[in-house]
Amino acid sequence: MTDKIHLDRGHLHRLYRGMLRIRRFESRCVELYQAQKIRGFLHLYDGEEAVAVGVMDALEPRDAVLATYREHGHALARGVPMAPLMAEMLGKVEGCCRGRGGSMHLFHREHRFFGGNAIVGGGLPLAVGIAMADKQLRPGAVTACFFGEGAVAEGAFHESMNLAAIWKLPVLFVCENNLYAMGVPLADSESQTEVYRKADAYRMASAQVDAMDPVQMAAAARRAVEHVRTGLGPYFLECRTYRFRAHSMFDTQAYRTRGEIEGWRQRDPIERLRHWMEGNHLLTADEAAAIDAAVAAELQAAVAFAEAGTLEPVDQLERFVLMDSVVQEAAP
Amino acid sequence: MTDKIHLDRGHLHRLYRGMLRIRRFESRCVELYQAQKIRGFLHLYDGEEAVAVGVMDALEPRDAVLATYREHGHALARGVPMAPLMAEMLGKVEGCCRGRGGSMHLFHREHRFFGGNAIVGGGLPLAVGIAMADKQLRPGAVTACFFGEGAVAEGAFHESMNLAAIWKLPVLFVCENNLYAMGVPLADSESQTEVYRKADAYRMASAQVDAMDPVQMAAAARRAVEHVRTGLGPYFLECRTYRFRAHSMFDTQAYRTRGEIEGWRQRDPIERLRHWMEGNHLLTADEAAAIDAAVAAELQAAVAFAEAGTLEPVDQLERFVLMDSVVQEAAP
Amino acid sequence: MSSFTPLRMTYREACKQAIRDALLADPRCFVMGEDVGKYGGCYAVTKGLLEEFGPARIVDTPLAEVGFVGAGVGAALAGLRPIVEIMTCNFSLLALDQIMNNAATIPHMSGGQFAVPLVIRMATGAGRQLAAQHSHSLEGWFAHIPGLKVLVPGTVEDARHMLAAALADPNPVLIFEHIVLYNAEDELDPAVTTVDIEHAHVRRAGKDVSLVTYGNSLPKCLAAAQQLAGEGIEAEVIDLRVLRPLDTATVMESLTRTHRCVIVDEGWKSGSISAEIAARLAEDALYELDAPVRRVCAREVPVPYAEHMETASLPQVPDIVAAVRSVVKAG
Amino acid sequence: MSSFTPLRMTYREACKQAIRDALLADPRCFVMGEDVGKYGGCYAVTKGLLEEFGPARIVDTPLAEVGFVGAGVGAALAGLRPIVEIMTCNFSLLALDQIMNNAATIPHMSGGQFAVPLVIRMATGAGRQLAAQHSHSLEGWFAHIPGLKVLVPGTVEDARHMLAAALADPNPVLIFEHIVLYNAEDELDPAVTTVDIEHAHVRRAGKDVSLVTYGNSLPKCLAAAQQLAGEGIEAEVIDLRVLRPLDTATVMESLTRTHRCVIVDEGWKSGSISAEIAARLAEDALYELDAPVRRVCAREVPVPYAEHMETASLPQVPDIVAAVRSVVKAG
Ligand SMILES: Cc1ncc(C[n+]2csc(CCOP(=O)(O)OP(=O)(O)O)c2C)c(N)n1
Ligand SMILES: Cc1ncc(C[n+]2csc(CCOP(=O)(O)OP(=O)(O)O)c2C)c(N)n1
Ligand SMILES: [Mg+2]
Ligand SMILES: [Mg+2]
Repeated sequence: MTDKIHLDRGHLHRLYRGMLRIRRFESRCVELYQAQKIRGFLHLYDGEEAVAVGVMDALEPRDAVLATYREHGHALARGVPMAPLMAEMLGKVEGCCRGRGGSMHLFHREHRFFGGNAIVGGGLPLAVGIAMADKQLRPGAVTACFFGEGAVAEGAFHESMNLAAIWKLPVLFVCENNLYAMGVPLADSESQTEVYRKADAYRMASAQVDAMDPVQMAAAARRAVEHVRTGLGPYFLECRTYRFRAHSMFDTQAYRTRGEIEGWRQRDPIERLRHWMEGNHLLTADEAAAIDAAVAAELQAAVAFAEAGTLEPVDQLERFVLMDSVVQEAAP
Repeated sequence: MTDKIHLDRGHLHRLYRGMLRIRRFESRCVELYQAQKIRGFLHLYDGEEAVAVGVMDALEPRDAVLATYREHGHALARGVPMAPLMAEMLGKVEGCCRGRGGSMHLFHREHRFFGGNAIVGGGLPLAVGIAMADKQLRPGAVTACFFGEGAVAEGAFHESMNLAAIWKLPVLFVCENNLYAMGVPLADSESQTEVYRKADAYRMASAQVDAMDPVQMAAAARRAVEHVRTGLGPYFLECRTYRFRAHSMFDTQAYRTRGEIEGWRQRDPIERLRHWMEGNHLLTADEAAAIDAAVAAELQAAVAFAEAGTLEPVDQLERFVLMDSVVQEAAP
Repeated sequence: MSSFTPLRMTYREACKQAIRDALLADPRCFVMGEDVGKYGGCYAVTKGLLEEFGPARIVDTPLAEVGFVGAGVGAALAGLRPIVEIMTCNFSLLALDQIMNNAATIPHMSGGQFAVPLVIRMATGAGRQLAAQHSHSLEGWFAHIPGLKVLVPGTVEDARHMLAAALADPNPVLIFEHIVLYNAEDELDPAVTTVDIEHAHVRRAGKDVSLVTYGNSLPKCLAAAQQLAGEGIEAEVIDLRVLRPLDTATVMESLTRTHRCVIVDEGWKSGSISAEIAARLAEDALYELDAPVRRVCAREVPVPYAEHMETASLPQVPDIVAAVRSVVKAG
Repeated sequence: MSSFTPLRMTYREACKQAIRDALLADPRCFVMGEDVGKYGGCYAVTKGLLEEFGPARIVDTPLAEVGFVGAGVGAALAGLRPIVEIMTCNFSLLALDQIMNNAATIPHMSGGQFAVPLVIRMATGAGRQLAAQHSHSLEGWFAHIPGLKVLVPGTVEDARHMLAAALADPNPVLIFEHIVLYNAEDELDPAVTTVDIEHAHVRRAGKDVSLVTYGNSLPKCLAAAQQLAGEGIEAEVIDLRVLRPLDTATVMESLTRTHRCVIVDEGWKSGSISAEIAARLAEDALYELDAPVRRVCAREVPVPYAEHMETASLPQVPDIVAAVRSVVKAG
């Protein structure tokens, strides 16, 4: 792995812990789904953790983030506390969206986390507008917008890329290229499969990175954020990654082979980083155990908080359909 | 002018007559608009005639054509008779759409002219579908789809280009780059102002041509149609042209200078071709006069036909909202 | 030509058999949409069809709703018989321009030169905790658009046979399949091989109140009617089946016997199809009404994720029962 | 802060003055849309504003409706006060996903964490022979969507003052300006500096029938009322002004005096806002009605280009007069 020079021991541990938190959070979500405590769609980030962790690592509190329906990892990496996230998954009023949004709609104002979005490509135009506002109200702030490679075929992608480019807006477009859009392989949806080259059509700076390598990923994210923050205009970062599990809980995965999946699992970003740190004496067994324990404790507390949560009173159903004012007190 | 070798005297005369028919038809439309016999929006093709004439020159009857709200020229060049076109402009039932479509919605089934379309970019997805059908039902047929450079910013453009590319459909995308979308100059709407290069994002063949030169234009169109017809997939042809008059009848043209317009008028494709043919002894004064007279006669007859036309009975208002069958007798 | 039909099947299987028959019957017919092929359909409706018919007849599209829906319109204009699947009606908003400005408009605007024999299937409705962006019920809203036909199969039989009628129609036809109904199972009468797409059907006869509904609210209304029967109230349950053109004659006829009407609709109340029906009663059947019309619709909120809130936002059997009681008491 | 207001002005000028005031009053406010700048606005509403406020406040966009409307939503989420212009509502179909799935949904779905203080202006309506794709009246259709407010200024005064109220509102507000009204001229009362966006207004008092309308049908209804007065029929003309949330109280109150109602609406009849109003009467005012409700709406056709056909497709004064006569005779 190159670029490791940039990353000291503590930093590497943070990346490792960040990915582990997501992995553990989501495997617990699967159990809770099987127990029917989580319902609806559940899209796992399993295998892609390095993307969100690497990008958030390069962001500051003043920055804005938009994600997709596969956004547990983005919310966690961005710093949204695990407890209200888990409560949201369980549909409790203590959840970050009062239990109204669920897995696909995690929002958090304090962290400028402008939500998951269940409409593919639906977040991109929002990113353009948030960047317009930030350029005026929060100079230097970056808007990071995550989306899958499948979204690249949508008109909303094209229009948003063009607007960001002609207006030189501080938007970081992060394409999570996991090679499939549900069951559609990249080659079936794009003739230009080097997705980062799509940026040329807008004369936008772009790069491609192996997102199964957390250190490479973090380094590429830093360069990208730096470009945007210094006013050089928008940037398109293609992150080559892979989804280890089904698209959602209703997917038989007829469109790909076990062998393909196994091959990618060999490149698991979490395992890979741990082995590499161990091999380079950057992570001791005690440190690994400590991180493990900390994550387990955090998760246990989050689940306990969520399980103990309450249901929003039904008489609140129409609350917030229309807002009384722009500055709302945060959800309880 | 290069490529003239391809074009014999008769061919050159056809191109010249084709452009002249459009120019004369439209200047008469302006008079009829001022006389309030034509109403609604009226978008003139004045200056851009070489594009439609050049492309149609390369097409065959089996091919399909889609255009925009600026499509008088396309309809005429495609062979739609002038009389029912003029009747349509006047809202008469003898019009090609029974007077229901008007200037922006000229359709003609026999000529596979799938209409003007008043939604910018609205015709592009249709072109993709027509090409899908033709690939199966009319092998070798080409679908030519015209649109302005402003349409390139629309999501529908992006989605249609991508679909045509991945499915290798016989679509010829003809971009009429007249440098303005209403009052928005190209540089304000695209960071990549070499529009033909947008095709690279779809790995689609493309070219740019000076459409103020009718011979160059016709030659480029031939190469493009040939590419598509021989099954090499879709093709994107950027035609650099200019609109001599206002966008529509309600445009003060504050966005461009008289000088700029005058400069472009010097390159009038019709004048240019005539002078060049005269200079090269390819058009005699008598021939020019004959063409002139023929066009004038055709126009006069068309206007007479339209003026003598009748109004669709009001009790027919709901006819064709729902069709009784797919194969309809052509409109009277 | 019709394929083997098991007597008992799910609504999902009925949708699939209908598509299969269509592909076998007409070479111009093909299926196009997101994940209809390799994935087998988001709701597994097209599972196995790619293997049977190949990629030329079962076309997986990229995520490009305005593009492939418009392509469906174009293919229909040029002689094919596309069955376009919009995975769910929530995404149809991205394709609305092609549906309203082209599919619904070109036949009339061209003076009848071109027809658009296109079928668009989409999943609709709430009830599976998919939250606000995945729980719309837009069928009644689409029914506002002249030039379209809008079908809402509420039974396995209609799911099985409406598609053929839609494909035989020279106009763009939208079919809304309710996500909660896909697993519904029913016996099919082998004698029934076609259904019309003009008329509402009385699914249960009754003399005290006309209960007008469609789609996934139909089973709820039948359950309510059953419960009401226990109280001696006989509700006549009318399944609209087609939201455009709307068959009000059947509703009016029922009203001449019941003189009371409750309309149940999963769409947001204001501007829902229930509004149009109630309006027609106020225009054309005012003197038939012995009690105010009642509408039981979705609450006017984005549908929340939490189960109890989602349930509260949708019409439920107790709401229907209460509405019926109120009109039967009244007048 | 308010700019100089000539006493007499056109609806177009009123719209412009309102925008100008907003830009002067709030640095967070800006205008974004197609040809709002260099071109001066398709209907000349924003003419001169680019010169006065510069390209940072008057933003010309490329043709990208889903993009710049979504950008407006994002800018509102992040603290600005965008006035997005969709040139005409005919193009709003391309932006519907952003309007319904984001603007109208995020505040509720996020549990009230985010508001979307966005104003979207669009031209609406027919009457200028622009044919089927440029003659939609979609305001009543948009009024179906929870989370939005829908305004339909039918007077120069509302055109002049509704925008300020819309910008002060923390919710996404759609303003539909009728293309035929832009040239309408009227005196403005300098004493009136604000208007509410909650209530319908009685524009003409009358005792015999409630004539409920909005937008460009308002002048038609007033003309009809004048003519009817000559026949001794006093029509009360109610301008709805706001289609969502709908102020039915004002309509009901009028009905308690007139007991008759005719609704006039340029939208396609089925599923139009007139349906919702008639439905509410059938639900909540049945016993007030001494005659069937009548609706005078657009015919359910794509609007044709030819003048006589366009005229026939839209509500006209004689249609309104006839409808009123029929209900006054009836019952
Ligand atoms: C506009 C729209 N169309 C279709 C869908 C259904 N859908 C949800 S996720 C998905 C695949 C998206 O693939 P990609 O963008 O690559 O993201 P990934 O799921 O691979 O992370 C589809 C088709 C949707 N949610 N929104
Ligand atoms: C979707 C849509 N948005 C906006 C408009 C209004 N409009 C009509 S023509 C036009 C400019 C189009 O420019 P271009 O594509 O370059 O074609 P040109 O008029 O220059 O031939 C605009 C904005 C429209 N008709 N459709
Ligand atoms: Mg993907
Ligand atoms: Mg142009």
